[in-house]
Amino acid sequence: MSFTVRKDDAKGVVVIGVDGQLIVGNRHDLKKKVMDAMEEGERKFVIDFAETGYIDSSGLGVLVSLSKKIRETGGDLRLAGLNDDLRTLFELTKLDTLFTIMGSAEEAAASF
Amino acid sequence: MSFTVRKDDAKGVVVIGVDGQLIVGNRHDLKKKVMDAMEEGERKFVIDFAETGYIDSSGLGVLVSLSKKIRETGGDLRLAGLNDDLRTLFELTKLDTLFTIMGSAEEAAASF
Amino acid sequence: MTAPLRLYVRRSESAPPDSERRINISVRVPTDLDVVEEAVDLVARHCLASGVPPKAARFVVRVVLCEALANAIVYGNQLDPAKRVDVRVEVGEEAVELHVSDEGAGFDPSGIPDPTEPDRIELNQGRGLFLIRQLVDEVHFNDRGNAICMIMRRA
Amino acid sequence: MTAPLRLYVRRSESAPPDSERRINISVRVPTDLDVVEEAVDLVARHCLASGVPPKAARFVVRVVLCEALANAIVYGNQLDPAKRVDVRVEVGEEAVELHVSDEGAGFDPSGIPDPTEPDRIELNQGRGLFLIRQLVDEVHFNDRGNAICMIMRRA
Ligand SMILES: Nc1ncnc2c1ncn2[C@@H]1O[C@H](COP(=O)(O)OP(=O)(O)O)[C@@H](O)[C@H]1O
Ligand SMILES: Nc1ncnc2c1ncn2[C@@H]1O[C@H](COP(=O)(O)OP(=O)(O)O)[C@@H](O)[C@H]1O
Repeated sequence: MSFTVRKDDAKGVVVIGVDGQLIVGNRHDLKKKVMDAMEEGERKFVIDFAETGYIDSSGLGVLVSLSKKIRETGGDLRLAGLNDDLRTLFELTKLDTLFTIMGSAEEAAASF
Repeated sequence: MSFTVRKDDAKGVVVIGVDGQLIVGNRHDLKKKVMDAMEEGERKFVIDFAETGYIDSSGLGVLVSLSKKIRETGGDLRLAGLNDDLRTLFELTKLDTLFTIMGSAEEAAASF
Repeated sequence: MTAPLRLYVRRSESAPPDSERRINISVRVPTDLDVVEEAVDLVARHCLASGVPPKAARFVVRVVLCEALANAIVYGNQLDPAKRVDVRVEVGEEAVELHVSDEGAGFDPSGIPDPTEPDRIELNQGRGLFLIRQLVDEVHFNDRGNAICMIMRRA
Repeated sequence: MTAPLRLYVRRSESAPPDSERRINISVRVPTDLDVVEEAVDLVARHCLASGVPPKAARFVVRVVLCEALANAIVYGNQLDPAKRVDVRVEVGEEAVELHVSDEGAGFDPSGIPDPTEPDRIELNQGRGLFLIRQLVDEVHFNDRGNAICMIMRRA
């Protein structure tokens, strides 16, 4: 598992790609990456799941927690690149009502 | 598992290809195919293992038995297309001393 | 040589009764969150090898096993490296059963609240068993509550 | 967007002791020669899924399992469809063990002659156990002689 971080300089959006799984064993790595970026002043985040295999409940939990933290600083988190299986996880847990879920990471970044 | 039978009309050689495994569950099918051809007067046989996965001891046994029967009628059986793994089976059992083992089925057919 | 004449000889159709086709896979997993992903992938590969539909093996099996393993490691074995988690998969013609058992004291699964309720939706946790129940067809626990059985029926 | 900045986060290297990585696969096979090929392929796929090297899984595992299954079905269970053959595979870090047991009376494996002797080389049978012994690293039987264990060590 690895993360890809890229910054859209024009819009000031940080796009983080999750390559592999977002699960109990690595969710803290994602959290740290976002928190570090927030400390550096970033406010607009896209998490891109186009290269993600599966997410577990602790991965969902870390997204909920990050979303709250980002909103508290006046920022916003948008999710992108979810395939049908991954989208189902958000629907079953009703987290699709909590998150802004976009199509591709490009669309999500452009939407800010 | 299936067998491919082709006849070289010029040389009068019957080439039987074993597609899949030559094992306890199907060796009788090969035996029958060769015996039927012998009844029809065929004497020169090549068995081609180029498309064979593995052979078990009862498959080896049927080859020994066919080889004897073919020789008894004044014919000959040659083996072809053995990869390294299959060839090892003949070497371990010393059956490489009993059979004429050629390279490709074409070479084996042309050698008659 | 003339064109090949293809003759196909097939296995006779004396298939054994369905109930015979049972495959049992068991894996002993250390109490270590860092091996969850690898253990999940290993079991998913075996499910594929047993003929579990690829979509189910790739997604549902992996998610629910990941949940059950994480619970067994964290709540069951409480991260005690001297303890183990046992995973057992039974692949039958009609269903796939995933069994995960830990060496912990167990718990009462009936008391777990619904994480989709408005007052719980923003919590960071509490979605594991809920997801398992949503994704598989049947969930059972042993009396002690340290062994879960997740059943996926074939469509 | 600017060029992507790649940051790799790896699992920590707290790998569990080797002895923990044991996988156990068991398959119950009907007494029917027509299912040997399918059972062999199934077990070979599981060996691949457990990380047995592809060359070994594709060839040695298949040949020796085929031999052991055929013997269990024909000599052990004497083709009695009421009887079963149990195949169990234990995949460890250092070796793969293939166990095949039947419900027959067993036999004395020490009395099997060498099929490569000049006076036996033209026989149609008697090469099964010999091939098994040549292809795997260790062969054991239980006392009764109705269960064989074939061990392949990792190079
Ligand atoms: N194997 C287990 N042993 C003991 N308690 C467990 C086990 N699995 C689950 N639990 C209990 O059930 C609760 C709910 O688990 P779960 O739905 O997976 O959500 P989460 O793990 O996010 O808390 C856990 O907080 C724990 O108290
Ligand atoms: N599972 C078994 N139960 C009883 N007898 C067996 C079993 N396996 C092998 N044997 C005996 O060992 C002999 C040698 O077997 P093998 O070397 O496989 O050659 P083949 O099967 O060609 O005879 C068989 O003929 C049989 O008498």
